[in-house]
Amino acid sequence: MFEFLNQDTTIQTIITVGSMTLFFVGFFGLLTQKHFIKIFISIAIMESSIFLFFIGTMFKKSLTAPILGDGYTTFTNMNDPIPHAMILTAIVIGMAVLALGLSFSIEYYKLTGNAEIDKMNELRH
Amino acid sequence: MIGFIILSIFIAIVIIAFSAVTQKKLADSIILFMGVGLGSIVLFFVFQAPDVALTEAVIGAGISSVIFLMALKHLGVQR
Amino acid sequence: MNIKHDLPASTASGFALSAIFVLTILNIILQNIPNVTQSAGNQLLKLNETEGVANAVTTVVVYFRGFDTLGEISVLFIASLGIGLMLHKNSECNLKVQSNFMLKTASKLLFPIIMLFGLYVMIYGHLSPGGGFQGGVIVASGVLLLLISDKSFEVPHSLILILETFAGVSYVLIGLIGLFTLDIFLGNFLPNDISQMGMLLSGGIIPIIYIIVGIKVGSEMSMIVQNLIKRSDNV
Amino acid sequence: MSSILFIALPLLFGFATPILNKFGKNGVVYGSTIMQMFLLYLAFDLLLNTGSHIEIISIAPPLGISFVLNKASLFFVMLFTFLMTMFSFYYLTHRKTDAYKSETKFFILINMLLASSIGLVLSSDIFNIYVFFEIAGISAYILSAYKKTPSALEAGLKYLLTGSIASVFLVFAIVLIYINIGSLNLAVIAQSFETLPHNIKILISIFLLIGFGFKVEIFPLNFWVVDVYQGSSSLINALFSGIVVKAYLFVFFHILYLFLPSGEFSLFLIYLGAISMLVAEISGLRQTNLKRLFAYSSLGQVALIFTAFAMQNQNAIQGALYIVLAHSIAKFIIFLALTNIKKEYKNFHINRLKELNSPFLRTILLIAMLSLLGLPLFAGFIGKFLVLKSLAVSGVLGALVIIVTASLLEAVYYFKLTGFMFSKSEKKEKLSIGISQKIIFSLLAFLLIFVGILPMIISGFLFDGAGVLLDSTTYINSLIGVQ
Repeated sequence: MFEFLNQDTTIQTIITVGSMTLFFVGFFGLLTQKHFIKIFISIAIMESSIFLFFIGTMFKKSLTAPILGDGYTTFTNMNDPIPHAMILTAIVIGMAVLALGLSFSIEYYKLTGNAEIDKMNELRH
Repeated sequence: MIGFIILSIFIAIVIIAFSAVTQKKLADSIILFMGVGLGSIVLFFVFQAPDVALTEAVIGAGISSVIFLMALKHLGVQR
Repeated sequence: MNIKHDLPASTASGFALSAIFVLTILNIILQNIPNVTQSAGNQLLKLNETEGVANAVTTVVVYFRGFDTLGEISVLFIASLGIGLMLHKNSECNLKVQSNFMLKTASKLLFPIIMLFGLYVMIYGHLSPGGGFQGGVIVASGVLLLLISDKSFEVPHSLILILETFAGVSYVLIGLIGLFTLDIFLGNFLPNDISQMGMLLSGGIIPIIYIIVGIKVGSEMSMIVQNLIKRSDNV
Repeated sequence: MSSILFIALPLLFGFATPILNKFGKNGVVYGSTIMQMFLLYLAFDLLLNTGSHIEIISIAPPLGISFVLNKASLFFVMLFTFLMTMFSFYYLTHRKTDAYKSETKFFILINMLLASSIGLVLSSDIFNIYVFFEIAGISAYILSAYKKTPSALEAGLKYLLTGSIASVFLVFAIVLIYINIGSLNLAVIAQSFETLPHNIKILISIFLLIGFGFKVEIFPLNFWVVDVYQGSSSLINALFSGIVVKAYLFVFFHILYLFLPSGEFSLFLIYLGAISMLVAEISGLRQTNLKRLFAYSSLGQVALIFTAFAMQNQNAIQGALYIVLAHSIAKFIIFLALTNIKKEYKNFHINRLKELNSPFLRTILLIAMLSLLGLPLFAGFIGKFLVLKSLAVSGVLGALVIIVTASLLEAVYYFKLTGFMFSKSEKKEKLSIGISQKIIFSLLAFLLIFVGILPMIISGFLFDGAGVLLDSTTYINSLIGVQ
């Protein structure tokens, strides 16, 4: 089914366009949304779009996952492991920053009753 | 087949992400954001990255939605 | 329905601005689809055969790029510290929903199984997909289940303190031992025979470090989850 | 001696705080201070054996992570360890009257900040730089929100939001680099960066500029800085202005010199820095809050350093390193003195300087301000002189005019401040300063005057450092040659 989509260049284009559209959605949310939770969701969407773009671009469908087993005995014809390692690190860091940001906004909301980014006006006076 | 899978999941998560961002109710957008995480898990599996998929499953769709929901509880369900 | 009423001006301009920005990026990337044949990752895959670890991603995460992982657990450590500093603590879980009998019993039954699964993922990280991060977070999700079902449950703070200190200190110490024995920080100073590849005890320091990472991640994530759930409503 | 200790020891002390606390209530405070002094000793020890030193982590450089210690990075390492030691000494005297709650956590954050700033300077792997970028960022966010007042939390949130946007763009740049070049090592990237398609090159440069631009506080992206300075306590501001920004500045220009040795964006960056300086000084003119005022002054000085670095010229970079030294020390003095003033007078309005009744503090503040202004016989002078000279020599007269105008504006408000300090209005009761704090302040002020009078003592070292920083070929060869 849909064999014409299986060429390497077509897959590449789909991944690039798709992940950049996702990036656009996150960026759009970042520019237009006000609530802290929405902002953090937008940032998380932007991050995961970059992760998808990276893993997708480095992926070649003729190669396997970089793990031995199921009959694979040598480290040949495997996908590049460095992107996987980088994204592993980046996902955990992103989650840590997200949790920290949400805890800041929880405390801020409890103290000021404000959860919107354009109403932050404790400073500047 | 693989191209079709990638294309359809991408279309799905873009739509889900867009509605997550523009949704009026915060609870809805958090649940929809979990949907984005779910879609990315499948994509990471298709891209031959099981380690990343497992990480995204436990962190992206698991713990971070718990964190979002707890934050929602404290920030108040408004708007 | 008039669409102009639904779309405020800022939304429309934000849409246009981000669309232009992303379309430019997309255009540039699509015009220059890269074709790298010789990447560092492929060379590392060749090198991986000398380390005797079946999961190449684990070798890269824990050994070849081990310093990133050290930095990453530092990030988790200070993030957890910051969250603990920020949120007021309550002794009781403040979820309004009462947990019923089913949830209580099921979570008591499931908790050991989740723990076991987490430990399995942690210990077999160098042989199969998974490892310290994933295993640690799975353990933390088991703790989360207990926290939700049993309102008086609390993760013993002293235990967490011991675990995270032990994990963090021993990671740096393993690195320093490598520095003093092999003159390379985080050098693999334990025997890593290729013939042992695929066995549980293989790969020298790699599985040990990944278990340490798992302990660290598990304790930090448990603290993050507990702090978020037990935050008191009154300031 | 191994350069990895500069990062491993603070990390170890950060992780091991529960063990340190077993040695007594103040175990972590004294332990960290002793560790920082040891690092300072190590840095001065390394000064004796010249030449660059490469520290391998796990495997050899082109594939693995490595740390490069040369004269340029050694200068920053020495500066950071020195300032951090001074900070800890100051805190030891400060805590008797106004201790931070849960000092253990405070010192963990301080140690992490030190480790990550040094890591940013030393690392030669771009993803490793991203990880240190995040550690430094997160510890700075928590430090700025530490007091948990509404304004501190707002500062922390603003810092965190801008920081996460910056890190998204930095990750994007790193991803594009790896996709197109297939390596994360700075040397390998630098070798093949020229051969990339032109558009991709520009895209990567813009993403790096956005990612680091938030952190190096450059004009369109620095809207958050002043709020963060105002919201967080002035003790922390000393760290932000003295250490964190300097680390980001170094790593940004280090990457720039490696990737674009021919200086394609040089003119653009020079004007960007000059305009940032002008905007910062104009906004600084009408401030009545001392913290905001010094934050704007900090923005201006950082923009001046940015301009000087952007010239890609050895003399200008030497000047930039002089300004880095002078500005860090002067801002340390000012923000630590503000901590004392706050303790006594409870707020930061500009009129508090009129009522300041402490001849010692007034003198020290005067020295710091005159050095920031760049008057002769103070450390700020020689750097500013070198920068203006090389701007004139290289013929960028537009930027020269902008910078001179901005410096005059800066002079206006600094002379206003000095006028306030020495005006004959009624003084409050005497502000007493402990003898140990006096020693710290005098040491810092002495350094400013010493460097101002005898700049040639370090000029050779800084000139070599500037040369090493510019010389991308040697850097690349030294990294790729190691096996």
